[in-house]
Order: sequence, then C-alpha cells, then structure tokens
Amino acid sequence: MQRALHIDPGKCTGCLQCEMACSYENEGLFNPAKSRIKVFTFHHEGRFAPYTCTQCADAWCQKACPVDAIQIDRNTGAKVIVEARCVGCKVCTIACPFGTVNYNTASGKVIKCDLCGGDPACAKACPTAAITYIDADWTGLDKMRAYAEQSLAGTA
Amino acid sequence: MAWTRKILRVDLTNGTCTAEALNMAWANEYLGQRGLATKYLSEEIDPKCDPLGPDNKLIMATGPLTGTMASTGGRYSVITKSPLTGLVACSNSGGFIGAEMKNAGWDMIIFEGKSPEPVYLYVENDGAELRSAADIWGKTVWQADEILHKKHQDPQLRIACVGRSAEAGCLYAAVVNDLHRAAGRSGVGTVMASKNLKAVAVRGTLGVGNIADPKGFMDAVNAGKQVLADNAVTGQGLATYGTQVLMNVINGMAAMPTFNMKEVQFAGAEKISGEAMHEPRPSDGKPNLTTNAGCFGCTIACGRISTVDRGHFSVQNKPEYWGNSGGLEYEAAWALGSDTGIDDLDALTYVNFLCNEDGMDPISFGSTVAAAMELFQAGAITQEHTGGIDLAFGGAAALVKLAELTAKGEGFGRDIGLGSKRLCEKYGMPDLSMTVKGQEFPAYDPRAIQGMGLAYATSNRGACHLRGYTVASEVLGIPVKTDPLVTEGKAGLVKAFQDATAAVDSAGLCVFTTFAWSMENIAPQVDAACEGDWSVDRMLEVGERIWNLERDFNMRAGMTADQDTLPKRLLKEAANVGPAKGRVNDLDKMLPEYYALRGWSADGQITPETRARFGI
Amino acid sequence: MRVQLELYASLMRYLPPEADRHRVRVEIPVGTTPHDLLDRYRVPREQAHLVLRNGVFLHAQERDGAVLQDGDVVAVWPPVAGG
Amino acid sequence: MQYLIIGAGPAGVNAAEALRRLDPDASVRIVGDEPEPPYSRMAIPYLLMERVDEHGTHLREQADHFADRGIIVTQGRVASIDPAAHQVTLHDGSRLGYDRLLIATGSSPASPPIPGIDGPNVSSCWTLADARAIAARAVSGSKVALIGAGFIGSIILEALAMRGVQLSVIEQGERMVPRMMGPQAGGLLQRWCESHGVAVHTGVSVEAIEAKGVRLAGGRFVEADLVITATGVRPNLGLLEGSGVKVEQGVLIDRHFRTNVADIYAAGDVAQGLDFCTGSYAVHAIQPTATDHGYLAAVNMSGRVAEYEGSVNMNVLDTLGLLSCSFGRWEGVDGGEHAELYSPDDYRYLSLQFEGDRLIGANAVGLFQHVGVLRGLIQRRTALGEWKDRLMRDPTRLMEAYMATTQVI
Repeated sequence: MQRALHIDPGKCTGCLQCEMACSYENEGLFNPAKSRIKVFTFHHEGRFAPYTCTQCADAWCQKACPVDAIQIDRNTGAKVIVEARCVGCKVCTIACPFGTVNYNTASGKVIKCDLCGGDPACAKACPTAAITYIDADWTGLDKMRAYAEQSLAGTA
Repeated sequence: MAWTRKILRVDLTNGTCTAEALNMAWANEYLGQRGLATKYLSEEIDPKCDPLGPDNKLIMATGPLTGTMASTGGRYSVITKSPLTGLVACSNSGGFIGAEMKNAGWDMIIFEGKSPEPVYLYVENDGAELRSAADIWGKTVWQADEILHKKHQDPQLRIACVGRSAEAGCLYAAVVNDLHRAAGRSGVGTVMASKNLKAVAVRGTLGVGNIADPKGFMDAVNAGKQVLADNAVTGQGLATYGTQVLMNVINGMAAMPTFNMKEVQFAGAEKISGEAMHEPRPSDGKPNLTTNAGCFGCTIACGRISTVDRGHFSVQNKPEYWGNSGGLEYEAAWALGSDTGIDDLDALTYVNFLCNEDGMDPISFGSTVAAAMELFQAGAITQEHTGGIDLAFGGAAALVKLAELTAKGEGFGRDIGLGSKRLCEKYGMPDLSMTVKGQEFPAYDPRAIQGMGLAYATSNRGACHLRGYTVASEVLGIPVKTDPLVTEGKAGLVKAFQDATAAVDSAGLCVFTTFAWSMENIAPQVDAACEGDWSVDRMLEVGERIWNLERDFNMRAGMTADQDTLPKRLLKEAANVGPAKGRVNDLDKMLPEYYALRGWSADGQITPETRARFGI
Repeated sequence: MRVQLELYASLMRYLPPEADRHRVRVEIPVGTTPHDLLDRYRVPREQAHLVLRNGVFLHAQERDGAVLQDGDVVAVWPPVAGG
Repeated sequence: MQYLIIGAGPAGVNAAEALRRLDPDASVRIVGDEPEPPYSRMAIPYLLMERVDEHGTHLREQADHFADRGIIVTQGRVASIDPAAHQVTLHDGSRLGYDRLLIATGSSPASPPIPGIDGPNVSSCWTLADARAIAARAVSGSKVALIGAGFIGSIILEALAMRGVQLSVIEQGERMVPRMMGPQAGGLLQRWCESHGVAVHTGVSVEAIEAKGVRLAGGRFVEADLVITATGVRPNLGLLEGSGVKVEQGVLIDRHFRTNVADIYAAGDVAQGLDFCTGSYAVHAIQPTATDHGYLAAVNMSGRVAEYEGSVNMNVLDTLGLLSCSFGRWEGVDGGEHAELYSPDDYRYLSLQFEGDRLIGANAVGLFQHVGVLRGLIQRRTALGEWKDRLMRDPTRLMEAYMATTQVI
C-alpha cells in the first residue's frame, strides 16, 4: 500500500518542528528556510497550514525537467531530485502549479519533499499529529492528483 | 558549540553595523541569552547611566538552544537598564524572531548610542544596515509590521518593533515581535524608542548548526519532547486552557489580587477565565478562543489566539480589530481584569490587542490603571485630571479609553504611562503603588502565597513572577506541593527557582518546560549542543552566577538592600477572606535566611567569598 | 447537609446537567469524604490533581480522611499550570 | 501502429515516452538531426558554467533509456513530408513511413540582417556544437559582446559572466527582457548586471559586427573578441514546404494537437497552439510548453481524446543570482486591475495582474519561493474572492491567498 503525508491544518500550532526536522534531515542544519515542508500562518483567521508536495501521479515538475533530474522512488512513489543531475534551471519551480519545488540558492539546485525515503521526519517531529504518514487512500490526495491532470487537459 | 560565536554591534550614533566574535570565556560562564547579555551589559555600561540616554545599551540575545529543535527553543531576551526600575532589565519573548536572528548567524545584537533620526535595523544573514524609519515612526506595531513586510517584499521577515507608547515615553513599553509576542516587562521598549530605533527586521536563511554532538542532541531533544508530551500539564492542560486556567485556581484559593491588591478574591473571575474563553458567545455563537498556537519549536503551544465579539462596544465600527490575534494570558487577564475589577472578557481581549499593537506591558498597564482607580476612589485623582473619564473600579469603558490614550501617549494616558509608582507619587499617595523597586506586581497575592512575597521582594528586575515561580510548588504541586501559607523552607525554594530559571532563560528555552522538565532533562540538551561538559550542577552554578551578577549590577546602579521589600499593604493589611484571612506577608521571616543561603551578608551585600566563588 | 462541588477545566465534563457553570450544590450524608464526593460524579481520582476545600489544598491522603462539613466548597482541577 | 516523431527535443522525447506507455505494441521512432543523444538546450548555459558535463545535458540520464523502451532514435534530417503516402523523406534520400506523425522540430536562432553577422568571430548559443565553440573562446579575461538580452540572451549572460569574461550586452529594446517583464523589473535586472560588472546597452541597435567588436547605431563601438547573438528564435518549418500543412507563426494546431492534415500533429517550439491566457493561438517556445505539448499530443495520437487547455507563457531567470519570473499576461489587460510593489534598494519587484477576481499574470524579481502557485492560480482560473482585495493591498500574501482558495485549511 502506497503511503502519503496527510495534513490536518486544524491540529497545527505553527511551531515549525516539522520545518526543523525536514531541514535537519536534508541539510544537516536547523533551517526552516531550507525546509521542504512549510507552515503558512493565517493570522487574521487564526489558522496554521503545513504544506508540501503531494507527489502527484503525473508530476508536472518531472515532466518539465529538461535533464531527467526528477525521478521516482520505486519504494515510496516520491518524486525525487537527483542532485547530481539537477542543473538548477528552475523550470520545475514554475511548472509545479502547487509551488512545492523550490530553488535553494546555497546549493544552486532545487529541493522538494522526497518523503525521506519512506520515514518522513516532519511527521515524526510533529507534536500534534497534524502531519501523519498514512495509507494514501485516506489523504484525499486523489482529488489533488485529479486536479493536477485535469487542469492541463480537459478530459485527459 | 551551538553558539554562532558572532555578535552584531550596532552603533546608532554613527549608523554603523559591525560583526565581532562572541566572548567565549563569558559564554562558558554565562551560557547565553539572559546571562551572557547581562555580562556584556554589566561590562559595557555604567550602571548609573541614564537608562533613556545614549550611554545605555540595548541587547537582543539568543541562547545556545535558540533556533534548534529543542522544544521551546525559540526564545530571545532584550537586556538593558530599565527606565522603570533603574535596574537591570531582561525581558524574554517567544515567537519567531529569536530563532531568525540565530538563523541569520547572530548570537546577539548590541545597540549602542542614539540615532539622530528614527531608524530600523534590517538584517539579512551577514548583511545588516540601518535604514530610515521615517515611514513607520508614529505607527503602531501592527502597521509598521505590514509596511516593513511590503517594503521588503518578504512574508518571512521577522520583525520586532516598538509601538507609539514607547515613542511617547511610556515607562513600561514593550518590544513586540511577530505581532503579538513581547519582551514585555521593565520598559525595554522605552529604551529602544529612546534610541530612535523603531524596529528590527530579520531574515535568516543560514541555518543553525554547530551542534557539538548531533546524534546525542537529537536523542536528548526527542526524549525531552516525549516528557513534555506525556506530562498532563505540558502535554494537554496548557494547550487546551493556556495560562488562563489559573484564573479560577488562584481565585479559588483567595490569592487573586483584586482592586489594586486591596482584596484577594474577585467575584468576576469566572467570567474572564480560561474556561470562559471556550464558551460560545451569545451574540455570534463563537468562543473568544479560536485556537492555541506555538512559538518557534514549542511542543507545548500554550499561546491563545482570540477574537473580540464584533458587536462589542470596544470594536464597533473598527473592522481592523475583527480578526484573530494574540489573546489573553493569565497575567494580562488578571492585571486588566481582576486588579481593576473588570469582568468583561471582550473588553479585556480588545485592550490586550492594544497592548500588543502599541507595545505596552499589560501587567504594568493594568496595575497602573488599578492604582489610578484607587487614587480616584480616594479623591486624589478627579475627572478633571482624567479628562472626564470616570475611573471607578469595574469600568470597562474607562479601561478601554485609557488603553487607547496610553497607547498614543495622549491626555491622561501620559500619566498612566508613568507606571504605578510615579503615578501614586505624583498624586501624593505613594503607598497605593503596588510595586517592588518600581515595577508592578503580577497576579499572585503574597499574603496567600508566602514564598511569592520573597520572590517578588528579591527579584532582580522588580516585582515579577518569572524570576522565581514558586507558585509551581506552593499552588500547583510542581515538582512537590508546599503549603502556600507557611514561610519555613521558602527561602531555599525561592533561591532554587531563581537559579534554575536563570539557567533555563539563558539556554534559550521557555520556563514553562519546567512544569514537566527538571534540570535533569535540560542539561543533557545543553550538554549535547554545546562543547564542554554541561552537567546539572554546572547549569545551576551558572544560574546562581547570573543571579549574583544581576544583583551586583543593581547594587552598582544604586539599589540598596532595603528595597528588597514589599508595599506596606502586603506587609500590614491582612487578607480579608479565604485561607489567608488575617495574614500578611511575613517577609521578615524569610529574607534573612534567603540572604544567608545566597552567601550574602545580613544587610544584603554580596560577600567577597561569594564574589570569588562566581568570579564577579 | 449540603456542600458545593466545583469542577474546572477538563473536569467540567463530569458536572451534572443542572450545574451552574462550574458548580453544583449537593446533598450529602454525614461522613462523606472528598473522595466519596468525587466518586459520586465519576471524577477519576488520578485527574483530581488540585483539590481545594474552602480554598485549602488537600493532599491525596487527606481526601479520604477529611470529612466534609455543611457548607464546604470542594473545588477540583486536573493537572494545570500557568504563569 | 507506427508513430514517427520528427525532433529529439523535449516535446519529441516526451511524446515518444508517452506513446510507448499508451500503446505498448506500437512502433515509436524519433528522428533527430543532431549527432548527440537527445539533449536539452536549457542545460547549455550550465554546461558553459561548467556545472555539468555534456552528459549532464542529456534529456534522459541513461544511455540505453530509449532502447530499453523500444523507442528507436535515428539521426537524420527530414527534407519533406508526403502526407498522401504517409511517408517522410530524409536528406539522404531514405524514406520512413508513419501512421501518425508528430512534428516537433523546435526552433532555431533568428539571424537579423546585420553586416558581419556571418563573420568568424560570431556565434549563436543554441546547440552543443555552439557551446563547445563558445567554451573554447570565451575564456577568462576575453572580451565578449552579447547581442540580445531577451530571455535566452539573459540566461547565456549569466553563463558568460561566470566564465570570467569582460561582458557587454546590447539590447535593441528599451530594457532587458522586454517581452518578459515591464520597465521597472527590467530596469532592476539591468542595474543588477551593471553592479556585477556587466556593461549593458539598451535601446540601441547594432549597426555592424566587425573584426574587433560591435558598432552600435550612433557610432559607439563595443570591443569584443567574440560576439554571441541571441536575437530570438523562429520555428523550424522548412521541411513542411509542399506538405500542405498550414503554417502561420508556427504550425497551426487545434486543441488536440492536430494540424490541418490528417494524421499529422505538431508540438513544442514549432507549434502555434492555444494560448491559455488569451484564447488565441501562439508560439510559446518554452520548456514547460514543449513537454506539456509532447505529452498531450501523444495522448491524442494514441486515439484517446484530450482537449488542450492551452499553455501559459512563463519564464524563470537567474541573472547573476538575481531571480525573476514572469507568468501569463504579466502586462495586464484592459479593464483589469493590478497590484504592484517596487523596492529598488532591495532589487525586489512584484506585480500581480487580475481580470475580475482572477489572477491572469505576474512578474516578480527577488521572489523565488513557491512561485509555481502563480501558474497554479492562473491555470486554474481560481476565483480569489476577498483574497483579491487582500492581494491588491499586499501582494506578498500570495501563498496565503493560494492556500486559502485552493487548499483545505
């Protein structure tokens, strides 16, 4: 069974433990600016919303990459940046309509969520279970994926 | 390591920003944040200097755990000489800017001198420069925050800012960060504004590394997080009810300072309590509380996010106050509510918004209003003084009006901005001021909680609950329950809390962790993060060194030991109801023992032996 | 004999419907202890962290021994803290 | 079923792969006219910066990628198409039959009629062969003049500057990237380049290219050992002569990527397809359009029906560390509103264009986190409701607006 990150904004307190866990896992530093998951704060509404890649089935980023630097992790289904291939052209950052592929100025390459190889650090770090790693059927991801395909072509 | 080992020194007089190396010898003795910055302040300024003059300095400081994944490791402090007390001021805040400073590569920012024109400091990683604040001077914190975010086109910019109250010279102005977090006490915002420094805007993308033992650190951090999660208070209680759960507890034991501390129980407490914040309003069916919120890295998340009822008189036709923002914490609810006799939850929430928006310490503001109400009751203040405002206890409209005036520094608000001590002196009744060393009391009556009396009297920044929160033991049973009405053993309890708190603050952690954590949980996190051996004993020694350093600064600033006292009311007028009925605070039974435990002379002086022991 | 039981914070759920916000007036037989009272409303003893009788804290061992008097107020909180 | 794809760029390769998945038993063949395995022009600047070697420019990492999938890649140049016979003829005279044909021949640098443009000191920067030649000559300390500061010119600009050459840029338009960004944003780029040691001449045309450099209109002379031209591209349409395939700016295609001729489809830089934002048909010679075209053309070629919603013109640019991007109708439309922030001291600019409460275009300088949502909002035609007013007041709250209107929060 494929698993996916499930996000429940109602449980999020905006503490950024997920961002630190993500950056520590991937960069070896506590650095929210380099996190693959971001928490957005809606001050006026009093809401917090973690947000990251949904690993769309037909990934826009992957298709747009000119040098085959985004590949699929066979175990998790995650779309993974192959650092050695990425030239830093950033086309994927404008191609992804969800805005979840980002350029890392320090490395000159792009970064995105790779599900930590199947054991996402953000989910482990979240103190309120706002982020969980569960069977994909339960995440509502299918809807987002459907959108991902639908808005490119009417009836694909 | 865990420190970035870099300090940013900002010379406001000459408009320069320079980087310098952190003094690691001091870091090893004072850890960081509160302790280390106090060391810098103590070495760099004349303790007798005018707090609002160019010779005072203002330090924003992080701790070694600030910006790390250690739970609550997002804290920073503002350290300066206080205009309210004339003593060392150290005000601690959560939110996000402390971690951002660290992410930008700075352990501390030291501001010195005075800018000829209003400026703000813009820091982007290594880059730091002073920029004109012409367009944000005279604006509220919330307005300035929006302007700066738009100007820099960076939603991630973290901003600390002073409000109009600071500009107007209110003596208890706060430095507000992230819209509703504040280095609140002792007038640190007043000092910032006196230097023509309106705001500090920070963007850090370098990350926090330098962890001495990364694996050990993550193990210690995760173990610590688990302890917080498993503890009923830090795992559930604080997230659900916030600090405001204390309103009914303290009132229930008749330790609730009421009517300028004349009484110890407030009939309206229930209506402004943490539980009440959950109750649906009759008007719109929504509760006051929208959600809880965490500061950077905090897995407790006690913060309150609230709204004011749109139909309430305070916000009618003011849509800018219809959204969510930081809601009432216990201290604010008490000072704005119980102490003034006001039980209107919406009015208190709105005034709390104003305290955030214009950077006023709600404890000092509320207490000063309470003093003004008693002066009004006594006839010392009249409607001629107040511009027609009826200052009877319990008047929500008066509180709202005074908050608006004090925020802007207008009318009678200027008198309220003086603080309780100067206000009562001005109107000829100094004994009505409920202050220690010029700073207003927090929300625990020392007649009903004896240890807190000693904690207040000996606090290095004037009356304060966060310098030695013996309420934890005397009321809440953490770590062990002691009897609030006895004085035996309280000197040791106060000293232990004071030393431990100084160490916790200096690490960059929140003192609320100590509802679940002991130093046994904290020291391993510091030890793994920092080079060298940071044992429990060393942490406590650092805490005690910091306490003595602060005391030494204060003595050099002109403080005398006879200021280690409480207002006459608390020493002479007995509590009128409850378990403490008939009791006053028996400070004289605790103070000598406290001095002795501290290694101070009977007249409160740090002895040469103690100086030698701590290298002071 | 009547006493007043007050339950706060997360313990409010154990109040009977007729309670007034936090409190309920209860008719009790002579010899009732605080624990008897809590048991009657199914308040789990391990969640009764702070028990105040007339504002005075009762240690766990006192909650079985201290017999309630007419007019007593028993107020109970789960583990809480603030600041 | 025989699928024949002319062109080994991103459109052709994506089409071939999709056809293989959609029609496992069919024959899929790509004919490309360059000797290298299919590679990406997008990667050439990074080759010049020496961030990647030539292998790093290949569209697919593995050498046997196409063979493994049963995709035949043939080197050859198609000379003509015979729709009646369902055949194409290559320059060497050989013929290839097809059941369905995809024209994905891409584009080539346009060569303006400037005296001296054919000189030995002049090169375009389009193919790997061009890149090798430039790499040999644009060495540290050499003087290089770059003609054209459009999107492609600006990408090359960075590569050249990072090679340590003394660089001058000449742009006929009034500003840099005139077809990608407005005056303020273009001005920021120019000032940034100048502050990084690049001489930028805008609003001036080239009179002639001489042995020692470039003569500008008005008489100024820019010394150069090497002149690189980046003056736009035009679709490769030569092979269509006599085919009956209808051509305007590019090969006209419908929403199913069909040309006017049965069984002939077109995709990528060569195609004049539906523009999502305007509803008209245009050539969008950009990488994301090429890959989207290739994929969806394949879906239609395979017999499925996929109606194209159109491409959003967009670009992202890194100019010596200053990042910028443009989306859709960044210049706005009549009757629309726009929100704009301009912070020249910080090299930041943000402009959002609306039609009603929908985002239709954007320009940003200095913003590069989560910029994909600009595409998302435009392409989804998201009704922003009250968030439009909030964005009008403060366009930096883009992510909040995106999240609030598209996600469950």
